[in-house]
Amino acid sequence: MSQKLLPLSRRRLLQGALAGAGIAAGGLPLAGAASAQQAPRRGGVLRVSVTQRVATLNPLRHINNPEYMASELLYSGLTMLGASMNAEPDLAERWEANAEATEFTFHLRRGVKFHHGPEVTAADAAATIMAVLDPKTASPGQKNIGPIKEAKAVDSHTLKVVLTGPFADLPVNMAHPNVRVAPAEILARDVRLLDNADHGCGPFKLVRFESDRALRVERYDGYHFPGRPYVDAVEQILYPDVAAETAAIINGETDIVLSGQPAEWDRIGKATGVVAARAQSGRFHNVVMRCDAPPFNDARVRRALALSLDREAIVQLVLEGLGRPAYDNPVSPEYRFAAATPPFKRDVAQAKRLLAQAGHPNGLKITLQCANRPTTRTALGVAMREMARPAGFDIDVQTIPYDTYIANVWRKANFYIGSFNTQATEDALYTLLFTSDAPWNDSQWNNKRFDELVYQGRRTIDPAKRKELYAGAQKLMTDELPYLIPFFEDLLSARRTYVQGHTLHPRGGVFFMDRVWLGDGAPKRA
Amino acid sequence: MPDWLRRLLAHPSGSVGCLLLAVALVLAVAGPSLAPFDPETFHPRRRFEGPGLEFWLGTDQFGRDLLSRLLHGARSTILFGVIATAIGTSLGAAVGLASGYAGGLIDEAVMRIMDALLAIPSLLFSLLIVTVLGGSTVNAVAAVAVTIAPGMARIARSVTLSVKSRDFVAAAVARGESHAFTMFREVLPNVAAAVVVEASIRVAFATMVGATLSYLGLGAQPPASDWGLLIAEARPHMLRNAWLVIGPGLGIATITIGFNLFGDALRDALNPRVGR
Amino acid sequence: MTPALAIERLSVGYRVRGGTLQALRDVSLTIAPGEVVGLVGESGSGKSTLAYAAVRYLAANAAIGAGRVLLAGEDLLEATPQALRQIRGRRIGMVYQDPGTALNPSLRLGEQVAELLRTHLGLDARAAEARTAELLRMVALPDPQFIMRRYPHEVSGGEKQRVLIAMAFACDPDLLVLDEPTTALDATTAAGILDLIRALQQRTGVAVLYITHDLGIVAEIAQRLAVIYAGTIVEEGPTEAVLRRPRHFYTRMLLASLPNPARIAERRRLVSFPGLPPDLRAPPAGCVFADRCPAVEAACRTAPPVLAGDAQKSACRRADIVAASDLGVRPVAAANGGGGEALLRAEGITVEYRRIGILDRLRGRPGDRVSAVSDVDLVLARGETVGLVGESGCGKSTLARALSGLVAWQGRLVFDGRPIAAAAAMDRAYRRRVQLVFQNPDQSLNPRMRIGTILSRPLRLYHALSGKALAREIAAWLDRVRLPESYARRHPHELSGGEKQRVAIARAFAADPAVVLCDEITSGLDVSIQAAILNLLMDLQAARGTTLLLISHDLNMVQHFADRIAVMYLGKLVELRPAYGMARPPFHPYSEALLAAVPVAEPGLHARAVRLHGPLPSPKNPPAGCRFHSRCPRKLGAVCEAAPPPVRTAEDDHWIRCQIPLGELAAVPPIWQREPA
Amino acid sequence: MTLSYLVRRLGSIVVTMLLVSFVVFAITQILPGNAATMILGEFATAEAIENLSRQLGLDAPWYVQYLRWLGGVMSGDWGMSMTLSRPVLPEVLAALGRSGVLAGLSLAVVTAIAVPLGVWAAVRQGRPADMAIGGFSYLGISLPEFVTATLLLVFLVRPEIGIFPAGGYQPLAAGLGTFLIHLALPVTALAIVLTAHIVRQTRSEMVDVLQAEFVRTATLKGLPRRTVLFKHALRNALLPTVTVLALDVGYLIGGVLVVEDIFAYPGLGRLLMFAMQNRDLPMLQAGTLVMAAVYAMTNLASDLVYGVLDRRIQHA
Repeated sequence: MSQKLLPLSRRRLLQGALAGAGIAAGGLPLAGAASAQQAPRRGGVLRVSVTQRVATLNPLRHINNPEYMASELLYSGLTMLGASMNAEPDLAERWEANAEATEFTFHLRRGVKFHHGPEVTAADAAATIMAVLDPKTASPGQKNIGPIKEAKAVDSHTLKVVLTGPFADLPVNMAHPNVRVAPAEILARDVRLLDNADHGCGPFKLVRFESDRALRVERYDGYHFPGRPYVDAVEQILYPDVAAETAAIINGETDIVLSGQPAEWDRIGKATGVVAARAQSGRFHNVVMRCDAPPFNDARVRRALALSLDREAIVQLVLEGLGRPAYDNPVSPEYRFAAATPPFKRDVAQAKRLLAQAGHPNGLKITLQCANRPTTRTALGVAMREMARPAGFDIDVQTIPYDTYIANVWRKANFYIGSFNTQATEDALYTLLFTSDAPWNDSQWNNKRFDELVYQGRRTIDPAKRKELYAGAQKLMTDELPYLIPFFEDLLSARRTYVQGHTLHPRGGVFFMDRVWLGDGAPKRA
Repeated sequence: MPDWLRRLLAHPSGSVGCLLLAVALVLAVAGPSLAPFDPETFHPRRRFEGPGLEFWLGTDQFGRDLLSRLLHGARSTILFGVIATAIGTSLGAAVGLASGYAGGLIDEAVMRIMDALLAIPSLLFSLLIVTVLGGSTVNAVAAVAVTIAPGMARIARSVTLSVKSRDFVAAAVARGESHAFTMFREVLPNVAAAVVVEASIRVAFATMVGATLSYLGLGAQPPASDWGLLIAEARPHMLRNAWLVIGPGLGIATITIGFNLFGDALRDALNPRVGR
Repeated sequence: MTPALAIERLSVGYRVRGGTLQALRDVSLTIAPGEVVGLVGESGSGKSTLAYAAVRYLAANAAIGAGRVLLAGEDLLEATPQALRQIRGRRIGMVYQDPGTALNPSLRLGEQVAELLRTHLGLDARAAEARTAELLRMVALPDPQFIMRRYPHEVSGGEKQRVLIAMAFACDPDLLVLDEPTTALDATTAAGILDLIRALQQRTGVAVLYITHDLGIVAEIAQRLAVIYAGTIVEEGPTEAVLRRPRHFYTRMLLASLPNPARIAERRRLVSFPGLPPDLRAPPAGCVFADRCPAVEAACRTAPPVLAGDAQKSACRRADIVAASDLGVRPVAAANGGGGEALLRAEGITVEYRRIGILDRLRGRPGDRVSAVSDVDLVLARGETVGLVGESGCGKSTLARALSGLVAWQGRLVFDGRPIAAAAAMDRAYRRRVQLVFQNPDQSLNPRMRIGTILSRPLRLYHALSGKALAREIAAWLDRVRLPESYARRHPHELSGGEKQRVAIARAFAADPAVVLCDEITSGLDVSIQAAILNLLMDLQAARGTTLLLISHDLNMVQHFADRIAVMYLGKLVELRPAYGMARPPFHPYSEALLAAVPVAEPGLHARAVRLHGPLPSPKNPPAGCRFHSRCPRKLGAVCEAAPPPVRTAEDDHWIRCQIPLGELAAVPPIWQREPA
Repeated sequence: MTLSYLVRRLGSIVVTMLLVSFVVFAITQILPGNAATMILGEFATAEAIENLSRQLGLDAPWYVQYLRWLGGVMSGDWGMSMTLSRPVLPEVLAALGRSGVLAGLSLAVVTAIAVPLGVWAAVRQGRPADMAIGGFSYLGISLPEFVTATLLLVFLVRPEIGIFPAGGYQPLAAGLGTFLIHLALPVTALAIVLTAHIVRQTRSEMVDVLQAEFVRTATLKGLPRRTVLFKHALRNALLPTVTVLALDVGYLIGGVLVVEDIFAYPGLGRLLMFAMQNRDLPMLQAGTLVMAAVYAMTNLASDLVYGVLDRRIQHA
């Protein structure tokens, strides 16, 4: 099920239209939602299982999917990310940019109220953006929401965002899960007040939050999209053990598995009463090779390694077939400006030759470090070790705890496996990981030409031209191979058959639980 | 054949225990050379096969031969428990013997420290240590050894105290023997039996803790084939090929049962009350 | 008349490694109603198996081969478990060897008696309690209500045994089985228990099977006597007849191996048995005693002798010559006598243990002070043997440990003219010259060392021997204690108890000591072995001129071997006297009681009853004044409680620490009186 | 005597807990990475980290940090969780309560099953029943919790059975049945090892006690078999088992770590695993300290119970 790229007009891109909002509110047919075309029904309690803990309710600090889901339930952003990765209106009814795309003006919906009463104003939105940018907040989104210089309220419902340079994607970035509008007054007092309480204006309001067990929210009747949400309450239940999570949905204790695991997916699909859903995404594992240190400073070594891997087989072995081979281009077809990447076959002989040319005629011994979470990293490592062996690579796979990985390996080691979600835009992806000044630039590829293409791309408003620029960037990456990207993972989830309107968003961290309703056969729960 | 060995073999659980340990020993020494396949070679088209003619115990998620992996993992799995226990026991016994023999304030201080270490439940203690040091086989061995030591120290000390009160020690003192002789020739051999018995039972426990650490991702790491790790890796796939869990599970159970039986029988064999 | 108990041709075996241990072979024994039958044997003779066969209570690995056990005509071996329950406790009462372990430690004593009454007599709780109190009063426990509420560990051994006796008599049984009921008790307590049993038996007329290793006790209580050896009864008959004219060599030798105050002429040497009892896994075809018998003939080894005779039955082919045999006893060794030059002089030796609890420390209190040995003066002369007697816990072992430097002491010690200030000053030279032999060789020989290594230590330490010379000397020492040279390679557990004690003695003498302190060295051994060990000790002493301190609770034994006797009570010496003429007053009242408590295997010889009140006080707070006053049968009154008693010297070598004037002490009737035969 | 004993034991526990606190503090101080880095996560700037370090007092020497922490612990301020942005103590106590329910129920189940089984095996010593129980207990003590828990999950949590939830915790307020059924599987997983252990313990004590002379006395008093077994033998055999049960609390705590994780049970074990995975030092310190305290207190309690029940000890 691949996403067709919608050609977007400049106007559509830069200005959110009321008409457009209407379409989005009705629910664009998103991946996996094809069957859900009956009239939505209200009522019922929806139970969603997750495997990671919601550590805080503060949306500015959210980092994993269960937390993003909590953000979505309790809060609203200026925009939301549509199924085709475009910005759709949320709190902002519409927006426009100046011609250079260095200043954006957002017009906020009127009459939207926080759960605790006060109306949502442009001042709140401005304060939220500034709080995300404030290093003291330590928001994961600090560097990801765009080159923002300043956000300020023009009047009670008009927000102006001034950028440090042209940036066409700002409306999309405003859908970032960390930019959920919180009351300015709370932010001014102490950001930490958001940690354990609900100060949002989202579709649901908080009933109970037990970080180690469950989160329960109930419908907020004042939600700004009339009619939604459909269910009375949503419970997010924590199952740290995947086997237990699977057992729970098969047993009918839960209705939705938020993110499934390849190993369990097969079993879930076979169970009666459960639908296993799957959607392609741009989520990938990247094998990081430091380009500024031997042996990977020699592009031939990187190429040799790339050639020695059988991508199709890796998808089978590591992902149980639930993914697509990628040929080292991080931009999956789901992105707006994705360019076609030519597949290539495993070529051990060529790999061996390249390795010899690079000065390793007797093979190359090297240690590959893999974090223990997610387990696919180690599996990929083991698979690489085995596949690259005939080409002369002797890869010693070292599995290390995730936290050690974060502390000692990530952005420090020579050769390791990273893992990233789909980003909202190419620009976000590139400037997060690959440009010389990217915060997480871990391969130190530092290609000036690439940086230039990306920088051009972000200030270019014309889609065709942009596409060209990004295609160039993608070509550069597959030519120079700063990373090996063996596959794109499919997003997996599962739901009981009576769950309607549930979709899998390619971005991964977007859930739209307010659009889910419970059909016939749903259990009655309090 | 020494008397205790004869009694050990005559003991029904002792003979079974010895048999199981003999099997374990063979596996530890010759395991890799008995393996029909390379334990790391993929057979991508033969994934998750059940027991069959070619792959006797079936294959795992990469199509690797489970039997070969088991045989290769035997040595490190068995050695883990044995080495961790050996280190922990020697450390603990040395501390306990010295402390019990010295007595007085030294003994009091040493035992308070041992109590404090004992007050942290052992798996938690191991986890803490491995969390600090980082997950690896070496660190896991160290962590388990450290948790075994205080218990062994307590046992060695209490046996030392009881031996110290026996008249042959008084005889040595009355004779004017040196401390070294009294401690190492008179006391130690009598402490050793109890320590060895306790240690042989602890091996089973250490093996289980090792497996648990591997299960939690803090012990041996892929692509190693320690049995605990095999289970951890197989867990997501156990519904497709239950042998992936059953095989190494039985392996661990065999070793731990073996050491448990052996230890219990050894205790009986070395205990004159039951032996005669 | 139907016998109260008739055991007919009973055989019992135990399945053990290496075959079946034939514990009882073809044993018959009857007890008439009202009769007291003594069953005498050494450990391993099968006497306990017989006792427990009488209540059909045998270990799981026991197999009853053949025979019947008839209780008033009813075969217990055929009884259903339920019938058996009706019999046990109700028709058969039992009293056990060790009252310390025979009572449930976690139940109150009253309940342990009362449950029996409720089970068998159907009494309700209140009636059972009342009856319990009555029974306890019957066994002369002065405050039944108090005792009933106690747990076993809270009362003394003698009191526990009285409770058990109360239980045995509770349902007015037909038969009483008494399994060594006094063995685990101190002599003075044992005498009281024996008095009690005798009195109750006479009052109730119950039939009694009295099992013991002690011929002296049997002589006092049993009308008839059966001697059991290696699973067979070798002699049986009226007590007096058997003791006066034994018709089996085993009985005869057993009697001869007992120290006997009446046979003081045989001082310093007892008859000892050669060899060991037969291996019952493969019992000999002929007479079981053949291997150790001084008069064995070829015929004895082929066919088993038959227990025959009229009133006095014997299983000896040569029963007629038994009484007349001299058993090959060697002439009496000359007594070295006291009065030699003083070798070890102890003055005012005191040993105190301090226990300071944390509460005491907090409150600044000194804590408990236990003086185990208090102000003891004792002189050991060169070459003499001094006996040190007293009940367990009186401090005699502590004194030995002080003299060998194992515990710290205060006081003054002069050894061979050299003063020694404290335990720390006891150097290797002193340690070599003063050696200690411990009570239990299982404890004193390192089980992980070979006998050769054990014997090598003193030789290496004191004589710097090594290599061949060392091996030669080890072999020589094994030979001196009459053990085979091959034993050097054995471990202690491969030796019998007597053999182990020989090794311990060899180790002590190998140091070439001037003084050997022997701490109860025979108390764990059978009489036949005890005799051999003591004989060995005397031989070594005679050969090397060693001074011996013979510590024992067995006054009978000590007076047989010692030159002088010191009597100790609660850490204090109360009397020191020559052993010779032990029967002659004056006595310290405590010595008198000790003497009177010793049962003597001499028919017609009766000791005057001198009994002590109550239990031994705790050494933690000994009675003020005379420490003995709380139990003294001759207490004068307040003066005994107030002042420490003076030392009264009777003769040169005889003093008594007592308030009573010597004249009064001397004016007592003789302890032993002979019944006209 | 008893009072002095109690004072001494309590004193030694205080010393032990001080040492434990030091050990725990020391261990957590060696963790790689700066605590401030851990709090702020991967996205923090160096400046922010430095700020927070100062704020947390991490620039002070270790003993000052230790004393500060210890002072906080004494006064009830156990610090803020680094991941949960909440005070640690209430979190730990709530989790402790739930773990207590789990562990307590497991102990109760174990005692109820294991003691009779052990008695039975001892009475039937050497017979098939004894062999079977012995075989089970060897298997039980030889299977790690994560294996048994996984097997339970896979075989018992199925729609066809439909009784057991896959995990989680329901408060008692949700109804006794719901409460208990959520505890069933974790309790079973924990109980298997312990049952095996206690069965062995009870059996061996019982075998010993059955050979004791006071049992012979009771039998020869003609008391009914039941009375002999339960009133006389078991009472004494249980004493050492009490101590072993207390030691087993240590095993139980270890088991709780794994079992709570697998069955999504929000107890102290899972809190600790979470703290470990996320390097949440205050949480880790608090959790470990609390577990050690629980363990130490159980041991004290068992010693006291032992002392009260077995009067021979006080005597000695």
